[in-house]
Amino acid sequence: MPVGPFGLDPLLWAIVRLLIAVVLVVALILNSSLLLIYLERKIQAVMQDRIGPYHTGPFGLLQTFADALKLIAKEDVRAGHTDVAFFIAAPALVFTPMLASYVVLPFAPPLVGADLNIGLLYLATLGSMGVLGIVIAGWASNNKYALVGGLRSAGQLISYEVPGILSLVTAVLVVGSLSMVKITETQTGPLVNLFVLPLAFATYLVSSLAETNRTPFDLPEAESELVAGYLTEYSGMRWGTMLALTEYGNVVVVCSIMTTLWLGGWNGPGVAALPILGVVWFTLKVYALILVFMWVRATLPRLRIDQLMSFCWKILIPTTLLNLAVTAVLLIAFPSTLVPVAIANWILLVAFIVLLPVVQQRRLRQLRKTLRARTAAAGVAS
Amino acid sequence: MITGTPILDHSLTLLLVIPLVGILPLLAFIKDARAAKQVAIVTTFAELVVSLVMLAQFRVGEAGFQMVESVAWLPSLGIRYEVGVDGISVLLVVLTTLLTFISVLYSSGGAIKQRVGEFMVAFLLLEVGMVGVFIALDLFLFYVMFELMLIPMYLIIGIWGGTRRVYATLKFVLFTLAGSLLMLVAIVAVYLNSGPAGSRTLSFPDLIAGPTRFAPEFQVWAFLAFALAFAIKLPMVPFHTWLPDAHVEAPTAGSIVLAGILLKAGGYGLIRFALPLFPIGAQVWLPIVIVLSVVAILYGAMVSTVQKDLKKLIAYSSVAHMGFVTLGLFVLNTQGGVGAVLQMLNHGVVTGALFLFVGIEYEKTHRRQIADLGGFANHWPLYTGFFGIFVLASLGLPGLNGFVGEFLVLLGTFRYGGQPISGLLWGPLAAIGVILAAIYLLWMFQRVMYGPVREAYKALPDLTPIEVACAAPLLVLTILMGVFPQPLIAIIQPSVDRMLALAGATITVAVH
Amino acid sequence: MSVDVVGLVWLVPGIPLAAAIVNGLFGRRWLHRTTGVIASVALGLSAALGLAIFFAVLASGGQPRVVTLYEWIGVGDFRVDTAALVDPLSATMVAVVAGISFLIHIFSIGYMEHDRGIHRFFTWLPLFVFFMLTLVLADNYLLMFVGWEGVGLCSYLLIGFWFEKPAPYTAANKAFWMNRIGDWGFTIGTILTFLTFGSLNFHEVFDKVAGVAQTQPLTITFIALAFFLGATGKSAQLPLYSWLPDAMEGPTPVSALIHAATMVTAGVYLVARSTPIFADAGSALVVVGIVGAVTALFAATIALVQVDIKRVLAYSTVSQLGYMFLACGVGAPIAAIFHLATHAFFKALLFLGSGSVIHATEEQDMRRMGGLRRKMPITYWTFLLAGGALAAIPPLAGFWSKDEIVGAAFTSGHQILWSVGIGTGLLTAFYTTRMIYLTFHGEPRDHHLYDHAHESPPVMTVPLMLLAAGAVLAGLVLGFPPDAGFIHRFLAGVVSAEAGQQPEAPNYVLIAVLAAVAVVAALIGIGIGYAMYARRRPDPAAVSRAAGPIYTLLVNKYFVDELYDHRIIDGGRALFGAAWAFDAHIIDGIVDRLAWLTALIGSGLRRVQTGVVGNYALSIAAGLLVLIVVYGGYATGMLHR
Amino acid sequence: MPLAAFIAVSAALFFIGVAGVLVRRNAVVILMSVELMLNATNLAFVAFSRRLGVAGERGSVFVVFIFVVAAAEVAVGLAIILAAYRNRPTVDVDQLDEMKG
Amino acid sequence: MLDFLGLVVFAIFTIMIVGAGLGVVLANRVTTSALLMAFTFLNMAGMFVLLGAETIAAFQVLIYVGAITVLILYGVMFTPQTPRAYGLFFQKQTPWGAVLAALAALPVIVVAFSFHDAKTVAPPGGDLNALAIAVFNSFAFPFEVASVLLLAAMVGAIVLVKRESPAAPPAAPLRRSEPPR
Repeated sequence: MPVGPFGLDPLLWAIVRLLIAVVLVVALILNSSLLLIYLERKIQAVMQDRIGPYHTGPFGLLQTFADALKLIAKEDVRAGHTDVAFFIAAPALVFTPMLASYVVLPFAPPLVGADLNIGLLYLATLGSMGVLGIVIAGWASNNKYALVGGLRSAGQLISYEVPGILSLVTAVLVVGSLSMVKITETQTGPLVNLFVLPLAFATYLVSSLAETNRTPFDLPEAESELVAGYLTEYSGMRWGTMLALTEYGNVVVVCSIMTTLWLGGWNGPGVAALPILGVVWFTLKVYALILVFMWVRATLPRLRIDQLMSFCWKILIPTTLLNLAVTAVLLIAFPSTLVPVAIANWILLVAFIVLLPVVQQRRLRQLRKTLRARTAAAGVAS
Repeated sequence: MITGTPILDHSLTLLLVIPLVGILPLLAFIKDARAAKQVAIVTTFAELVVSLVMLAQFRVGEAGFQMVESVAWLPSLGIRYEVGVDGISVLLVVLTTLLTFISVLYSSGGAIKQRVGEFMVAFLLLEVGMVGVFIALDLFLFYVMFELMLIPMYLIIGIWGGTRRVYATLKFVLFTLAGSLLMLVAIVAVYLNSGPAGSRTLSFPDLIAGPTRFAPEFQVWAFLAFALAFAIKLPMVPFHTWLPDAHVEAPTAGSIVLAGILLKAGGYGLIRFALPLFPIGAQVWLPIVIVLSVVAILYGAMVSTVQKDLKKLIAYSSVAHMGFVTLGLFVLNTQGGVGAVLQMLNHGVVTGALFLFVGIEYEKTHRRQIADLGGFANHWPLYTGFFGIFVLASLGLPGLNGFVGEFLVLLGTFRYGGQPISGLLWGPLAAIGVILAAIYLLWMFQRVMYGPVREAYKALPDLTPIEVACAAPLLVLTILMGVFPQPLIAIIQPSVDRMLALAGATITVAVH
Repeated sequence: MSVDVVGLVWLVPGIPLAAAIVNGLFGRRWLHRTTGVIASVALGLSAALGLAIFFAVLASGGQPRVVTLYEWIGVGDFRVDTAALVDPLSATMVAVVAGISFLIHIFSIGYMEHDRGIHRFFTWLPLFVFFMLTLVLADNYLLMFVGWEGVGLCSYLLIGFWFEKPAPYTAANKAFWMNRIGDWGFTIGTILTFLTFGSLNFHEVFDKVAGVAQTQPLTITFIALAFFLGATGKSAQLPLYSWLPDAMEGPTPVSALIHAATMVTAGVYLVARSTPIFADAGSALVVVGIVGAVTALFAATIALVQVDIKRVLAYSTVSQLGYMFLACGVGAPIAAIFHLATHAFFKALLFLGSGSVIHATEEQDMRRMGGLRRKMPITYWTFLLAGGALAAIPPLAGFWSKDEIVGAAFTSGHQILWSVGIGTGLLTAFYTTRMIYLTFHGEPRDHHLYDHAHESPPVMTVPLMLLAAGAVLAGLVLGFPPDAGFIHRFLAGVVSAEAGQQPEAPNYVLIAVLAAVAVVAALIGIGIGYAMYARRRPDPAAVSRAAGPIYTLLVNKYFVDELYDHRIIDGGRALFGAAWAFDAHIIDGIVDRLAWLTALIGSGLRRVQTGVVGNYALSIAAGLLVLIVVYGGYATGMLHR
Repeated sequence: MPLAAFIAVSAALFFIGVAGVLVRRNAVVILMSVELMLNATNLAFVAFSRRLGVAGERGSVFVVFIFVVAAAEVAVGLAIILAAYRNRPTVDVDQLDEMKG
Repeated sequence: MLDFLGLVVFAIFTIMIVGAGLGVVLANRVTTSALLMAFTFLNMAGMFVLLGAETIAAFQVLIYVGAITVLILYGVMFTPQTPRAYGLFFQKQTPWGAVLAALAALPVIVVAFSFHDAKTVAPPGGDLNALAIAVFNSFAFPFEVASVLLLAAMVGAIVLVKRESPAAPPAAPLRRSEPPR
């Protein structure tokens, strides 16, 4: 049993560690979410040629804190006939998996919560637990829109989990281990995985956008006919945690997974000398990716639920399967070098980008033809 | 018989193949009745010719199996496709092909009107089954053919039968099936006991080659199973109730074949498989079977006297005749055995003919109850002549074929010095059967043939040429087998001696 | 003789068979009338050949010769050939049968002229002769049996010739069934002979009889009795006689041929042929004698009161056959054969005479006849001669043969049988005279009948005359010096009772005395008959009333027919009905019960399928529990014994 | 922790599942109870596989396959329940008894 | 110290599992029992971790909690579950069921407790590698069969639940001007 520092009794030391962890969580993780909200609104504004929040605090920095305080102070309103236990439990069920995934993220060589040798699998599992909360939220709020919204977003999350995990698997094939620390250690040189598996990176990017309910797929929040999806009945801090904290927390987790796998995690010049420097590189890479997320949010229109689902099942999953198959075959064919894998991946990426619109066009034409035929037939019949 | 190089090499397999080949065009012409009839007649005629050629090249006087063809069928189980004929089965095969040809000829003469194509297919399939039963030497093949016989018969009675056909055909199938399942169990038991794991076999020649391979108490039970299956098929008394129903409801052709051949499968099975394979079993069950056969002879005759339906009467008469067969087989001496086999052949020809004539009469008058019939002799002289001769043959008039078989069986029974009471009791009892036969047959003949002319039947025509063509061969056979039985006896006797010797009988050498 | 006549013996039965086949096949469409001629010609040839063979055998001194055609049945040690035995006995029988059949064929051409089924008649009659000749010529019992049953078949066919009316075919059936019962005895006899002697040929069997008699006397008696049962069936002796009177339903020539001359004598021929067996059979011989005597007396009594002319003759035949068996019984087979021959002639004549009367008057009932003497002189005179022979008037044939039988009965120590013989002779004489007076003498009782009665055409009267000659001369020719006549010497070798002993010198004085007694009895009989029917002094009606119960008994033929019809036939039908009921209800019942049982079980099981998923889960859980308990038990050793 | 404890827990959960299947009327709850039973077996498998040191995690492999089977079973089970529900407006197992014999 | 902690954690998990299990069975609202089932699965994952089988625990969560519970919740939502509507929510055969379950449970638990020879401490190192090797080498074929099974189940479920699209397309939405059909 490890003896605590300064000769503390192990039991006591365990409690102390627990406290430190709580402080860290509240301080860092929650604040980062608030920071991100602020950053999001700023970048959104800049892209839309406006200023964004600047009244509260220098450059509007305290705006999100103000919002947070407002939400906490709000009255705890609950609609009648809602399933009380579930209504309250839902936000917790959505929030805790996000929180639990931070333990595995490799910020810096010494700065890792717990180096699980199934780290990546752990993250994927927590990703899938969130769905439960959403469904229960939808169900408990005793509101038709909430229920349908909840079921739809659950469907979306589960569907996009499949291509996400498949692309992770492709990456793991190349990397060889599930433990986050080992993954980062294998990418010391400038040749990070991004250049080896660009297609996997792209598909994972798309599915993580969906996973975190970001713009092209942020169906629940702003759906015109679903009011606010499963969040309709929620207000106050419950709404806050459900939407703000969880969503942005997840964004950070997803981006850190992408950085660890594709961008080399904490590796950067000078880390070898001073390991603690890794945190800087890691956060820089994560925030780069977050900018991309926000950029996407500002530009892309929202997808309809059937377009979203058909895109996932009819295009994304086949591509990731193809990618996985090709990588696996090539890895076995040329066990020593990664070059052929890289070449194949690039070719596939180009093909994917070029062919995507062509395939969609043909599908649409097909759809219109059948619809026209059916209406004509119906016309004749009636 | 023509000796020397066989004219037709694989004649037995050919016998099985021809009907199957015949079925193919039938399937093509299934809708066109006339074509179906022609194909069926040609096929059955070809089958008859081949069987006659086979008979021609059969070396008389040899006891062993001839023209044996043996090919491994399921080598892993030691089951072989083994066919061969000996003195007993060669004549039965010819009888089968002849009766089938006659039945098909008669049915195509207008007896069967609806669904002729299917009928002919069923019949050809039936022929395969029947011929197969008589030439199979492998127990498994025998069982397959034994069952194959059942299905077409079920269809023939079930579809083209009379009013209560479903009941009758179901009863027929259930009875025979129960029996044959018992036999299947016995066959498996035989297979398992036929030797150490390596040399297990079901082929009959091997089984009877060496000393008996089966333990005494096994033989008792195996014999019971086999004998039960054949007893039901043969209808021995307690299991005979299916026969009258099956006959009454079966179409004419069906009745001819059912009485002519299917019953023989039972008798044949007894002498071919039950007796030689399980001698000790035979000894144990001998008294019961003899008592049952004598009961069958008397009981069959007694019951048929009071029958009201013509076909039922003849059905019960075949129960009595088959009683003679079992009696002859189980007295275990040459005269009895040869008499039994002869009786099987005679019964096949005579009862087949009787059913043919009842059928002819039924096609014309559509009535089978004896009370409704009468006075045919006045306006049907030819019919009366033929029918009269067959009735006389059936009641065992010396000079016709019935008598030879029955007399030899009686002789064998008298000679039997068995356990319960010596043959001197069973012989006279069985001979009484001959009297009863005369009573019920002549009484039927009198009520049907004699008496005043009936207006209803006055205008009906006598035998048509096709009917005469069907009846003529049977008539010639009946007289020939009565007056010149010796050629047949010469063929049958050596094989019967061999089988009975296996079954532990004492064979008296011919004293010249 | 240049041509080996005996070798052609198979032609004797062969020719009638050929005629039968020709008439059978072509009779209906083309031949019609000519079938009669074909049949008669064939019979003529056969008769001629028969006589030639008779004389050839006579010439060769009675040497038996076997002519074999082919081996009929040969199974293991059982060998039977189709072979003809030509020896004095069979030669005489052939001559008698062929001769009389020929005459009857000619007679029936005339008799059956107007009948529609004449071709059928002339198919079956020669067929009958074929079977009879085979029976007589057979060299072994089995071939004899073929003839035996064949003859029974033809009698069935011919009795039932007019099958429109019910009486003929019921009589035919009755005849065949009775014969069949007899044949049952014959079959058992044949098989027993084979089993004891190892062969069926006559000479082989008879050689071994002496040897076997010592070792197994009982079997010999059994065999003899079995054969005798067969004989009674065929020759209408006491227990199985009632079919013969009913057989009169058939056409008269048939009655004449089959039921007088030939078939009925087959039984006698059988007993005569197997005398060696009967001789050593001890008690069996006495049985034959007694049955013969009783039948003779019994039939004669019934004949007294019969009104139908053919019935009288039928009963007289039964009685005469009784005489023949009596002869065999007392150890005088030659006398039996002698009486058989003479009886064949005069009985055939009597029947044909009655036939020509019936042909003329279309009437069989004697009470409506009378005074036909003037209308039918030839028939009258021939009938009178035959009647005389029957009544055993000295010069005529009947006297010699019957007297010999009666004498033999007396000499062999059977005094009671002798007295019965004499009594029957008296009764025979009485009913013969009664018959003659009722039909031919006195005033015609039915004028219509009397007016159009006419003498039969020559084709019928010529055979009558020939037979009349036979009736007169046969007695003298064959057996004049009693016990030492032609026939005795001829048959001595083959048929002698004591094989090998020399017949001791005939004691002529005793014979003369016995003959005298017999003649006196006959004269008394005739006297009574003449008195009752010619003079009407004791009027027959009055006598019958006086006799009272005896008369009714006799008229109803001792109620034997009723006994047979009601007791046996109905009993049989009830028994068979019960058997059928047993079959239909008990055995079928069991099968149907079985089916009902399975249905019952089925419906019981059906209830288990409740449809509720829960119940199924419960049953699975129960199974699991059992599994756990069992496995647990064994795993932890608790359940081990 | 001794192996017996794990097995006891697994047995307890299994028989709770069995009780659930036998007792509850609602088809979905029955389905859940079946899931519980499957899970109980998983525990037992893993416990044996890990603690008895069977070569190559044989027990756990079975658990993987049980996951597959469980997933398939729930999918099809629910499909059947929904189809039954569409046919008759009840999910109560006692009332769904058209398949009576 | 650690095993004491382990014991505590094990006790917690056991109580959670058995309690939630009973809850699933006895809860009168189907949704509660669904949730409790999810909770049991989570605790079961915990048990697996205690046993050192992290991969299995991860799979357990991924499959049971992530997919199966959601599926069951879908099922719950589509079917009516107003407990008050049909009174007793136990089956007719409840007493038998309960008795049977108890009877069966007793011997098994007794036997379960008799296992006392196994190691008390989980072997070191995760089970990922051993498990992966086992599944993809010696059990490759069953793995393929399992995949076919899943495919079949998926297709089967879809076919069972798929409603035939109505022959005629759904009636066009009412325009304001049209009267209600």
